[in-house]
This record gives sequence, structure tokens and C-alpha cells, in this order.
Amino acid sequence: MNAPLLSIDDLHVRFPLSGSWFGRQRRMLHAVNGLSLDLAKGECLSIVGESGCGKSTTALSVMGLQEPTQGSILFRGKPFSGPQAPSRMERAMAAQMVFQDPYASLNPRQTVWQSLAQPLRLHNVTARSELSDRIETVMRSVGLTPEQATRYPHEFSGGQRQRIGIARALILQPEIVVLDEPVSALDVSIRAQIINLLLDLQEEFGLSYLMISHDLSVVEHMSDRVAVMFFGQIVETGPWSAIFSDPVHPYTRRLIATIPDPGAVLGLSREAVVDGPAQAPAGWRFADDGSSAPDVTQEPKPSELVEVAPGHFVRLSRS
Amino acid sequence: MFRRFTLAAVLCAGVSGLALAEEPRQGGTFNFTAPYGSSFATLDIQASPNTQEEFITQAIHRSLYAWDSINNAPVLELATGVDVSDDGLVYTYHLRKDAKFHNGKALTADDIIYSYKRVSDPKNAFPGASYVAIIKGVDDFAAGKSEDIAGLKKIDDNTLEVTFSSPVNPGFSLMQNTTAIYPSNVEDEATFATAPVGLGPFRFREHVPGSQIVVEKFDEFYEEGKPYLDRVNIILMSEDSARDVAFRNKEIDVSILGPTQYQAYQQDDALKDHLLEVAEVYTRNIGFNPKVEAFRDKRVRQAINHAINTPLIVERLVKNKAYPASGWLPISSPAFDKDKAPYAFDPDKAKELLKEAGYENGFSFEVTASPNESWGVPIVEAILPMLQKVGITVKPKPVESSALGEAVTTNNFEAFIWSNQTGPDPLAAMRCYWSKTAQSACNYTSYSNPEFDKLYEAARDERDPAKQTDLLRQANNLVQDDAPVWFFNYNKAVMAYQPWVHGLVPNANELALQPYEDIWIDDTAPASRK
Amino acid sequence: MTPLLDVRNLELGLRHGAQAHRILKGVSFQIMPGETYGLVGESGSGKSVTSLAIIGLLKKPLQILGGEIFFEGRNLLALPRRKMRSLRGSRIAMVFQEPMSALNPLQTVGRQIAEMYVQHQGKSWAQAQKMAVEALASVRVPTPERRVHDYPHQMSGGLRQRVMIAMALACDPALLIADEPTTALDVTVQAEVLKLIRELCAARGTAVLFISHDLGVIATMCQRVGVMYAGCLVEENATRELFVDPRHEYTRGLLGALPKLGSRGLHGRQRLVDIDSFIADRSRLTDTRFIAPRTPVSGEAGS
Amino acid sequence: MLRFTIRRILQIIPTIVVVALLIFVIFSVVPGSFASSLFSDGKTAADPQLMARLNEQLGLDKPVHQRFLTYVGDLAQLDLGTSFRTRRPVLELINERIWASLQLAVAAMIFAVVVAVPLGFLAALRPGSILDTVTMVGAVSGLSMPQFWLGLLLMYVFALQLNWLPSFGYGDGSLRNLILPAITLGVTPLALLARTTRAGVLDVLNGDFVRTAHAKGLSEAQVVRRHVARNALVLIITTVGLLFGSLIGQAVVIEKLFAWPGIGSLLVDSVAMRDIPVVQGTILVIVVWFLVINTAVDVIYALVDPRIKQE
Amino acid sequence: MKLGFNLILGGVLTGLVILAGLLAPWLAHFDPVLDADLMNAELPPDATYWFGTDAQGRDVYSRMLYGAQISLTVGIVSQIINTLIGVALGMSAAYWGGWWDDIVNGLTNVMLAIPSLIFALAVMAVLGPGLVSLLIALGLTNWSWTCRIARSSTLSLKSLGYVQAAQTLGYSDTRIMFTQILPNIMGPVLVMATLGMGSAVLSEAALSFLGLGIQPPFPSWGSMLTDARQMIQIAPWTAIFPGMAIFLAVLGFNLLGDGLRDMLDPHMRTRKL
Repeated sequence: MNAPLLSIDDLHVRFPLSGSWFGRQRRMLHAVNGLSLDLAKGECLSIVGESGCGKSTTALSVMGLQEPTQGSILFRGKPFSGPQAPSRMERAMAAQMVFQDPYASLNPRQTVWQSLAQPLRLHNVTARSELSDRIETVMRSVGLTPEQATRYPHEFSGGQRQRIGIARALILQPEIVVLDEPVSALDVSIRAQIINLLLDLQEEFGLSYLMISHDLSVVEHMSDRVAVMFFGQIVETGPWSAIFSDPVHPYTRRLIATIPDPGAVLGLSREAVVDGPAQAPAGWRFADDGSSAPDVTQEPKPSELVEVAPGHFVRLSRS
Repeated sequence: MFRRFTLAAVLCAGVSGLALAEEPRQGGTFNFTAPYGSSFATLDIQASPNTQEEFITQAIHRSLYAWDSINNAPVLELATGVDVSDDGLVYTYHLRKDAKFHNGKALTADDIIYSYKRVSDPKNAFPGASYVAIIKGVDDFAAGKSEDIAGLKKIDDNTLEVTFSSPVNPGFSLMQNTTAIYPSNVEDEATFATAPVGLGPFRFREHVPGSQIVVEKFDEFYEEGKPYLDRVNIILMSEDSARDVAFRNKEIDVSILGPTQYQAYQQDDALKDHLLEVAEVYTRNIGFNPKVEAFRDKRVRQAINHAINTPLIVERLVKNKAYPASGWLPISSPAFDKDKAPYAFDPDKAKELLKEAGYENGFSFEVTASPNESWGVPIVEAILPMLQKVGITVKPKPVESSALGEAVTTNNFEAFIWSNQTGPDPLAAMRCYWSKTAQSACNYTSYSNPEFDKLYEAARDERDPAKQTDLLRQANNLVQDDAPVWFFNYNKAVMAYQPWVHGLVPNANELALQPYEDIWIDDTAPASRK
Repeated sequence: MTPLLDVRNLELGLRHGAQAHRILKGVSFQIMPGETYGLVGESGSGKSVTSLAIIGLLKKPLQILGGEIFFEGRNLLALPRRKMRSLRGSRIAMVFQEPMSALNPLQTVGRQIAEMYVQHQGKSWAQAQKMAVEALASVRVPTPERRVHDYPHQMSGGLRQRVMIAMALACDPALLIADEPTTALDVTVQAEVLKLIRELCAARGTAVLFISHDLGVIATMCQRVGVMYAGCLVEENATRELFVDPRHEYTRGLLGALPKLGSRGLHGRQRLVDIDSFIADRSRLTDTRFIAPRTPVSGEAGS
Repeated sequence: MLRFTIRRILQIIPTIVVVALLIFVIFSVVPGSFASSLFSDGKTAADPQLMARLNEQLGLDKPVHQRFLTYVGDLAQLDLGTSFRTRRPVLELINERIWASLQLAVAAMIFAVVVAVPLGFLAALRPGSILDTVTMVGAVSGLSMPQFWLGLLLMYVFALQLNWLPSFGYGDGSLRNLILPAITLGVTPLALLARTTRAGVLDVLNGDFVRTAHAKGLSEAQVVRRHVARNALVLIITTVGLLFGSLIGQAVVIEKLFAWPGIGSLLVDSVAMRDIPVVQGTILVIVVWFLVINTAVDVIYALVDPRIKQE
Repeated sequence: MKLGFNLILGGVLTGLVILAGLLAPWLAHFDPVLDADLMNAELPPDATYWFGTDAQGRDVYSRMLYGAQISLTVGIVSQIINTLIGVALGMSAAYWGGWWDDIVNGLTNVMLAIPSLIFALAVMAVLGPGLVSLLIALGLTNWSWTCRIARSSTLSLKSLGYVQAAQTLGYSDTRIMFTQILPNIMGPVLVMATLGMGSAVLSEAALSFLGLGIQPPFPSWGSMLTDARQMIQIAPWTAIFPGMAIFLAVLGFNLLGDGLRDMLDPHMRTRKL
């Protein structure tokens, strides 16, 4: 495997809890606890987990929207966070983001053209013809017509807005695109279109996706590798096929088992059904079975990610 | 020998009605209004120079002298007689034996010495200090060089010898409310501010801060059969329109009127017969600062006096609640010259004078003015178009009342409009134009004229009242010719009273100050007042 | 067997003077006693307003434009307000999507449940409070005697939804309307809540009108499914038949658009169906319908 | 709860300190001085010697920083200083006046609450009705009138024309004297409160839990009584608190118009006379009053709404 | 009241005030300052003096037209100052957070705790009466509400996709504030400013009443009303017309503000108290 495009090492993010600022030290919410991940060129890595598990915080840290408390993020081996982090302008060329809510992700006071042209101008694309060319190209590539660029966001449907959001993420031709629940706010039929679009674009431009999602069927459909997060930690990570066909961690298993997939529910495809209790490899035990929420203000108990199959890691404690 | 100044009393019809000899009725409550603010600063009158607080003094306190409103002169109050030395410096007072303080103490010479020492004590910085300063030795006392005031000597309990530093009439100074006599046996002087004790006809009963002072009859008052009233409520009412409603509503017994109300009351049949008017000893004027180049020329100052239609402003804007001024001293002053013509309204003459002075193209100046309706911004607004017609541009510079005094006394103005006390003592009034008087004291226009100085100094040293008056009249006319100010008007104070009120007097010093002990109310008063 | 609920040709919408803008364009379906019936559709298809029309809580300016709703033999639309009110809560109950805002933030959950007993069974507040503890226990809230004093904000989303269910089922209604009851919940919590509804209703013989946009949830819960599109019920069938053999074009598109768990393993990654290219003319969709003939109700849905 | 209360009380201290500094700074640069204001009516010729002596006596001849230290030092001991004019402790003066202000504020607030809350409630329950329209038109009109103009109008109608009520003053502190100023002062809070109540109740009525309550089979009246009222109360309490807290400050004009002996008129007089210690003290007291009321509201709020305490 | 009614009536009233102010030199029959003839003082309304004359013999109608200029200036300029301060502080505080936010919050709390009329009174006492002083006093008084609105609006926008996207696209903070946040918080800010214009006009009247109004002889409605309050019995027209003008203008501003709020955001319930 080549050197990873993006590599996150021992990322910690903590937030002060409000209140109690008299005298005593502030209590901290441990949102992300020692997360390490690599994203290879052209790959789609998904982080799945339920609300509050820290997956969005991780994404924001990658984007520079959230300062990590500890740990490092490297892009092509160079610091991407902390004091040596690149400027916003440089960072913009490396990574972009597609947001969850298509209604909140576009400035209602700007036309699509303005939304797309402004970042280009900022990055020294000022010639009118080049601006038009690039906007036209990106509009077409997300399945919109260039003429539609003169409109305001409220004139578009939810699916179309998400296309515009993707267009904006692509306009600076970044290498990494962070997808934050890119389809969860969309209706079923639109969802399929956007998923198809994202996969097409990845292929076309060789993009690397870091996707945040709680929807396992979408994750399975789109990902190359999957990381399962539970309260700030990765409990299991590996190639998509390993995670879905051979989940080890009890939390992963539970997550997959509870997906209300019609095929699985109606017994139409036996593949996806996870049977039986989780088994830890010999000499190990599960530090946490993911059945109840731990205290988020405390450091988690020591545990480590153990490779149970090539590229397939599970969080375990020595028994 | 005590000298009497006979000031011309300007009495109106209302007063003669009051003077009708009718048997005064005993008892009742009198609702008096204090119109000059929405609070009494302090009940310690020695500490306050404000008219507002004098209303209380009038009821509770007495000074060595008092003002005789009918004869317009200071008269002895707490002494039955006085012997004056030939050089006019040493006065021996024979104090009343029947005067008692509200705390039961009888008046003695000690009380007067105590009071004058308190007033001039530098630690207090009381406003009455300048009045008491006419007594010999006060300067040393105030400077801390002496434990006592040399000029005050107790002969016995009822006899006091006072030595003055110059031969002045002490009545004008020692009748001031800020020189009221306090009892010398009160331990905590701070209580004077909350529970005053005096010699007056009424004793303090209650102070509702911000609302009213209630005083009640003092049975041991030294004047036989007085006071008539059982109780006086001195009610705070600074807002003219509210006072108007309250008076029409018969909630209060007297009300001081502004120009607008004066006009309205004159037109109202129910009210017009009960108005008390008097020419007060205040001269309203616009003072010119010689700092402004144009004002150094007498012709310019005269031109302004000619350009303004003063009688019209007095008639229309001040609603005749004033007398057009023809000089510095007011009509009621003995040195007032009836024959001296006022500046005629003559814009052409004004233009001519300006042309002579080299200001035919006009100039502009600022008038620092407070919001007062009779001598403030509205007047400036009225002269503005008139002066514009002769080419002079006037800009009002409004300031708060409290800032006006500072602006003027620190010589920080181009022109100001103010009301200045010009009586009852004409010598004191003319002193303001003596070149040796400091600008900050009262020579606000930095007036300096050797001819005037000569006249003034001669008047000051003249012992013959008639000759003195004559010299002062000449001095006053000289000031009028020099026109260091625009002579606007002398105030006409007007008080409306309810038909059941009797015993009010036209006090030219301050109409609102009334002798409560002489007031009585008759049977037509509303039940709540009887 | 007579249906518990019989919605006949229901039309509702807005009326501007003589003009009417229809949101529901003649919807008919029946629910048998004890049956779980699912309404599935995308946003704006009219499934939620249908449920509000049934329980009689349509907000102005929405109004019924035509049709009938028979419940236990009575036409709800013709019922006096007072009668309708006494049915609400006791015979027809409802669980809403967002359990946080659907509960009164200033009352303990115990009191909110107890209110049902006071209102419909004439209990005293003290008695009702005790019954509320039992009701909480029945929805498997741990330590119900303590939780009964909690305020909604002190509970997790899953617990709150359990409280809503306890409240809805307090008076043993004949029909429970569940409008997207798990959409706001995490997937593991959703599974528990769905299981709870399924088991409790089965045990009590409560019929359920289950509304969701999630085909998986519908498949988990329902015996029969109606697919709504643009104010019309375009297809209705027993759940299994509908998923195995969708007859209507729109249903087929919808099912094809769904990424199916495990299918990538079996068939490799395939493009999902793009409904727009699948259906050339959307306006034609509401002209056709497929309503399967009724099959006898057979036990529990799903497997 | 106690900790919550204590914390809220501690939180207002920095605000008070900053306000104290701010007003010191403002009034240290104000033109005019107490000494010169004594002679501003022109009744007595200005006496420069006396003015100098007074300034010395009052410490005004000292440099600003020294006066500032004295001020801060006194303040730390809860000493608001001594009035220039009355030579009495400022606290004493305020104590004499504040009760009348409180009386007026309380009466105005009672008037506002008693009228506005039911009106706002009814208006919200029947939006678009005649009552709603009248209430809202009345409210916006009430907000658009100069207060002293309204007061004058009331004075002329009820005191002069109808002769029902005294036109001014505190009298002997009877209710009759209170009515006109209280109504005049109460109109603005009434209008605002009516609008807020209406908006708040409408908000609550649109809440999901009200729909739940309807789904439970409760009658309209039961829904309003059990579920709407208390939730709307939260907003009403906040508004009442804010309004009540600021009422003393608003009362300046009314107190002056009706010759009401409150601290508002004390303040205006003191500003005019440049009696700076009283000005500073009065403003500080008004501010503390506002903060205390708001803290009290927060505490009440926390009692009514269990969500607040937790944070 | 139907949606839009407020807006229309408010717009009409405000429009009238603006027209009166702008066209004053053409509509007025007399100079508001110099055409004072004491011989004509206190004339009742007639064909020459539509609204009568005042105590100085000036035409009340003409003075009211020029008074509209003053009232508009007071309302607009003071609100521009308020809005600039409030938006700058509120937006930056919410955007940057941290100690700056703490400072701005503290300052806002201080300003909220001092009743606005009293603060204006203090500022006027320092600056002295006059139009410029008044504009500064009222401009410094009420920004705290705008600041709060701007701050809370910015806070809610800050986490929205398009603001975050702007950051990831390399926009600088100031650019984000000006292009992404400012245009989207202008709605509620505009509503506050409109309502603030009404209260500024009322504050001007109140300060006039307390003797700290606008520099005469230029006419402001507040000072006209204050001057006329004693003449209500002998020359009621001098008080009625300015009183009505204030009432209708403030009503106009208030209705316009309410209307704008209904239009821009029916859920925004905050109003300056």
C-alpha cells in the first residue's frame, strides 16, 4: 500500500462542559479518544456510529473546523493540524466537505454562480472565461445545467441542492472530500441519485472520500473500508466485506443486526444476517460490549486495536 | 440710628383687595406650592442658597432682620431696637425677650453668635458666609486665625454688640434666610438637615422627601395671635402644567404662574380676579463678552438694543409678565430713573450704528442659554429673526441651567442670557459694573469704565441716602448708555391664589416667599382645608 | 370481519374560496382489528396528514374536502367534537415522531401518563400516578418508580419514546397511530422501540397504523402496506408480496433505489435505480393503482 | 437550587462594578459643577470665593484619579458617599425616595399584568378575532405615544374634567394618588406584555406537546389549563421581570410630570444640580435593582422550568 | 390582522414622514426659524397657517415639516450607529467566541442593566443639549439589543453548512462575516432598527421634556410638544399637531417593524423591552 493521503494519529478532541467555572477545573467531554485512521488515495473510508460517537467531530477536525486537543493529522506526510497547519487557502485545495442538510448548506442570499465563483476568485481564478468554464464543467458533472447557476438556492429541490453542495466541494478540485451524512436528509428516490453521483465522481476524478454515516446500507454500498466508532473510539475497522460479513465486535454485530433492511427482515437474503453471540479471540476480551453508554467525561479504560485478519482490527483488552 | 430705604412698591389691584380689614379666621390648612424643583435639597437652610428651601425657612426660621414687603425695606425682626454708633460701624441690638425656639429654648445673644459662626465656618462652606462677612473679624475666623468672630460681642443674654467692617446697612445681609438663627443647644448639628428647629411661627412636623413638607402652628410664637393657620403643606410641584391642573382642580391654594398661564388666567373669568403681581428685583439681559471683537464697540451693543423690539417680545412672548427694561436697576429700585428713555426699537438706527462701527455686513455670535421660558432659549429664538434683519446672525447655544452659571462665571461664552438679581440694595446691584469686581463674581461682561468707577466709589462712600441714590442713578444711566448688555426686562412675578386665601403680600424679592403667619383662609375654603 | 378503520375516498386540502387545492386525492384503505398497517411514502406524499385526519387533529387551514372515515362503525368526520374527543386517547391513540417536543417539558412524565387515566378512566391523580408506574414498567423502562418523577429532558430519546408509547397505550386503544415513531432515534434504539410496539400491540390486540418513509422499518412492522405518492395510495399489498413482487411502477422504482444490505456481497456494486430515469412521466404515476385483494390476516408480520 | 441562586447572584457583581466605573467616568467629564449650579438661577450673584471653598470642601479640587480611588474605596464598603447638596449620606436620600418608586413600579406592573396577560391570552386563543385585533392595535398604539403626553392627557381628563382623581403628587400615600401615574407608567409594559403573552401563547399552542395533549382527548380548556398556561408562563415571567426591572428607570419622566417623590425625580434633579454622588448612587441603585429582579426572575424561571437548573 | 396589513400601513405612515421631510423646503409655507412674527403669535389654524402658529408666531405646519427631517435624522442616524455597533460586536463575538465573546457579553449586560433613558440622560448631560449630542446619546444607548440579536443569529448560522463551507473553501473570517453571515442576519437586525427608530423618536420627546432635547431654534417634534404642553388650554393646536405627528410616525415605524418581522421571520418574537 502506498503512503496514505491523509493520516490521523491518536486524535483527541475534548470540549469543556459549561457551568462550574468557579474555582474548580472544568469537566471535559471526551468526544474523540485516541483515534487513528489512514485514508488512501482514491479510497472511500466510512466512519459509522450512532449520534454522539464522535464521528462528526473527527470530520470537522480533518477539515480544520475543530482544533484537536491532542494528536496529529497529516496530509501527504505534512502536518494538517496544529501550529504548523497550512493556511485556510492551502487547506482548501486539499480537502472539501459535503454537508448533511442541503437546506442549510447553501447561502440563501447568493446565487449558485456566486457560491461557485467566489472561491475560485479567492484562489486567483479571475478570468471571466475560465470562471465560466470551470463552473459550467462542475455543474454538468453534478448533473445540473450551467443555466441553472443563475438561480438562488430556494429555487431548487433538496436533491438539486445537494448536487450544488457537491459542485461547491469539487470546484477547487480537492483530493479529499469529506462526506458528512451526504444522503441522510434526502428522500429515498433522491438518495439513490446522489449515491450514484458520488460514486461516478469518485471514479471520474479519483477522489478520496471520508464518509460519515449512520446508515449501514449506504456505507456498505459505497465504502472500501469501514471504521465503526463507539463513544469516541474505533471499536472495529477493516475492509467493508470483512466488517459486514464477519463482524467481530459485539457493537458492530448489534449495529448490523438492527438495520431494518427489508431483505433481511423478510428473509429474502440470508447474507446479511448476523447470528450468534460475539466471540473474542483467545486471550482477549472485549473492553466494552457497546450495550450501554460509558461516562463521556472520563478517559476510557485501556484497550488496543488488535488485527484479527489482514487489515481487520478489533478493539480488545487482554484478558 | 437705623436707616430706612423706601423702595417704590408696585402694588396691584389684587393686593388692595387683600388688604381689606376683615377679622382673620383661625385654623385651617394651607396648601402652598414650591415650584422650583422636585425636591428640597436640605432642611438646613444655612446650607442652601436656593429659593426652594427658603419656603421652609419662611415658616420655621427667623433671621435678625426681615423684609418688609409693603415698605420694601429690611426691618428688625429678632430685636426690639438697635443703637448705632456715629461712625455707623457698631450696632447694639436689644433682642426680643419673648422669642422661643421650637425646642423650648429662649433666644439669647449666644444663639446669634453661634449661628453666625456656623455660617462662616470654613469647614461648612455655607452660602451665607458672604453675607455674614460684613461683620468684623469674620475673615480671620474663616481663615482659621481666630477662635471667635471679633465683631460679635455678647453684652448680656438679650444684648448683642456687632461691629461691622464698613458702614453698610446690615439689614440687607442679615435678613437673608441663609443667615437664619439656630438654637445653640442642639447637640447634633446634622439633625438641622432633617428636623429643623427655629424661631418661626410654624414648627416642623413632617418631610415626605420629594413630595412635601408639613409644618404646624407653633403656639409659643412671639407675635400675639399668630399664626392663624394650623398647618401649612409646602408641596413640591415643579411641572408648570401639572401645577396648573392642580390649581384649577383646587388641590392647591396658590400657584406661581409662568407667562403662558398668566395669559390664560387673565382670560379666565373664574381666575382673573385672584392674581397677585409684583415687579421683582431681577433684570433679564443678554450679556456681551468683549472677547468678541464686535462687542468691544459700544455702537454695536447699542445697535443690538435698538434692533430688538423688546416691548413686543415682552407683550407677546412673555405675555406681559415682565416690564421692558430700560437699564440695569429695576423699577422698584430707588435709583431707578423714570425719565431715562429706554432704547427705542429702531432697526434703521441699528443699521446705521453698525455701519458706523464697520459691521454693515453683519457678524454672528452665539448666545449661551438655558431652557428657561422667560430668559432662556425661547427669547433667543425670538430675537433671532429681529437681529437677522439688521444682518446679525444669532446662534443659540443651549446648556443646562447648571452649566450656564459655570459658562458665565468662567468667562466661557460669546454672549449669555440670564436673569440677575438687581435689588433690593442698589449699591450691591451696581457693584457688578465696578471694574474691580472680578469677572467671575458678577462683572460678567468684564465691564470697565473709569467714569463709572468714580461714580460708584463716590456712592459707596456717601453717607447721605438721597445723595447716594442720586449717584447710583447716574451710574445706572451710564451703564445704560454703554449697553454692556441687551436690557430685556424686569420680572413681573405673578401668583394665583384661591378666593378663600387672605394675607398674601407682594414681595418684590421673591413673590413666592410669603409670610405664613399673616395668611388665613376663610369659610369658603373646601372642607379639607378648613 | 368488519374493519376497525375504514377510510373511504378521503380528500383533504386547502380551500381558497371556491378553489380547492387537494393534498389527499381520494385515499381509501381499511385496517382490521389487531392488524398492523403501514403507510409508506416520501415526504409530501400525504401520509402524515392522513393520520392527523383520522385522529381529528388537522390544523387550519387544512380541511377535509370529502370522503368518510369509519371507526368501529361510526363516521368520525360526522361525529360531534365532544364524542370525537372522548374517542381520542381512549380508542384511538397516537405516537409522534419527535418525542422531545411531543412531551410537555414542564411536567413529569409520570403526570403526563397519569393524565390519561384521570381523563378517560376517572381515576384520582394519586391512583393514576401509581398506574403510571406500572405503565412505565410495561414499556420496560428500568426503575419505573424513580423514572416516573423524571422530566422529559432528563431522559434519552429512546426512553422518551417509550413514555410516549406508554401514554398512548395507557387506555388500551383499539387503534394506535404511529407517525414515524423512530425516525429521530439511533438505529439500535430504533430496533428496541419497534420491537416494543410490535410486542405490546400484539399482546393487546391493538391495531396499528404505522407511518414511515423507511421501507425497512415498514417491512419490520407491518402485515400490509400501502404506498403513497403525491396524495394517492398507489399500491397496497401484504408486506411480503409488495417487497417480492411490486406491481406499481413507483413501488418498483422505490425498491430499486434502496441499497440493499448484502447485495454488494452477492452481486457486486450495482448502480441504484434512478427513479427519474426509471419513470419517464411522473404525472402518469397517480393514474394507476394496484390494490391487492385482501388476504386473511395471518399472525405477526415479518419473520 | 441554592447553588444556582448563589452563582447567579455572584454573576451580577462584575456588571455592577463595570457600571460603577462607567458612571464615574461619565460624570467626571460632565460640564458644570455643583458650586456653579448654586447660582444658576441668577438670584444670587456668583461668589467665586464660596465656589472655591465648596469645591475644596467636596474634594472636587483633587485630581480625578484620587477622587476615583476614594469613590472605589467607599463603594467597596457599600458607602455611596455624601450628597453635595444635602450634605447627607446618599444611601439615606435614596432610602427616602426608593419606596415611592417601588410603590409606583409595583402598581404600574400590577396594572400591566392584570390587564395584559388575560388580554394576550384571549387574543392568542382566538387569533384574528375582534378582541385580538383590538388588543394588538391598542398595544401598538400604546407603544407609539410619548409617555408625558399620555400622562398629561389622563391628567386633564380624570383630574381636571371629571375630577375623579388627584392630579399630582404623593399626597398622604393613598391609592388615589397612585392611580394616574401608575396607569401612565404601566401603559408601555402593558402593551409589550400583551404582545409577548400573545406571541408566547401562540408559540406554545403550536408546540408538538399541545398536539399530544389534544391527542390524549383533553378538551380545549383542559389543554390550556394543564399544558399551555404554565409553558406560556415561563415567557411571561421573563418579560414581566425585564419590564419590572427597567420600570424604575423608565419612571423618570412620569415622576417628574406627576411630582412623584421617587428616585427618578431625585436623579433628574441631581443631574441638574450636578450633585454627582447622588447621581452615581441613584443610577447604581437602579442598575442593582434591575439586576436583582432579573436574577430573581432567573431563579423563579428555574423553579418553573426544570430544564434550567440542570445546564 | 392579516399579514401585510402592518407592513402596508407602516410603510404608508413612514413614507409620509419621509416625504414630508424630503419635500419640506417645497411644501413649507414659511421658514421654520426666521419667519417668526410675534404679532402673529398663537393664531389658530386658518388658510395661511394650516396648523396655526406657535408662541413665537411661527407657522406650526412648516415647523412640523422640518421637524420630520429632524425626527427622521434622529431615528435613522441613531439606529445606524446602534446597528453598526451592535452588529459589529454581536457578530464578531459570536463568530470568534472565547474571551472576546465574554467581553462583549459583559458589555452588553452592562448596557442592558442601565435603563436607556438614564444612559441617554447622562450622555446628554456630558455633551450638552443639541442634535449631534442626541444622535450620539441615542446611538450609544440601544445597541445592546441589536448586539444580542446579531450574536444569537450569528451563533445559529455559524454551525450551518454554508458558513462552514466558506471556511473550508479558504475564506478569511472577515470575508465570511461580510459575505456569508451579515446578509443573513440583516433581517432581524433590520426589524430591530425599524422598531428602534420609533423608540428613538419617543426618547427624543422624553429628553426634550426633561430639558435635554434638540438644539433650538430648529424644530423637533419633541421640543415642539414640550414647549406646547403649557399652552394646551390657550393654543391647543400647538400641542395637538406635533403630538399626532409623533404618534403617527412612531406608529408607522412600529407597524413597519412588526410587518417586516412577520414577513422575514414569523417566529422571531424578540422585541426590545
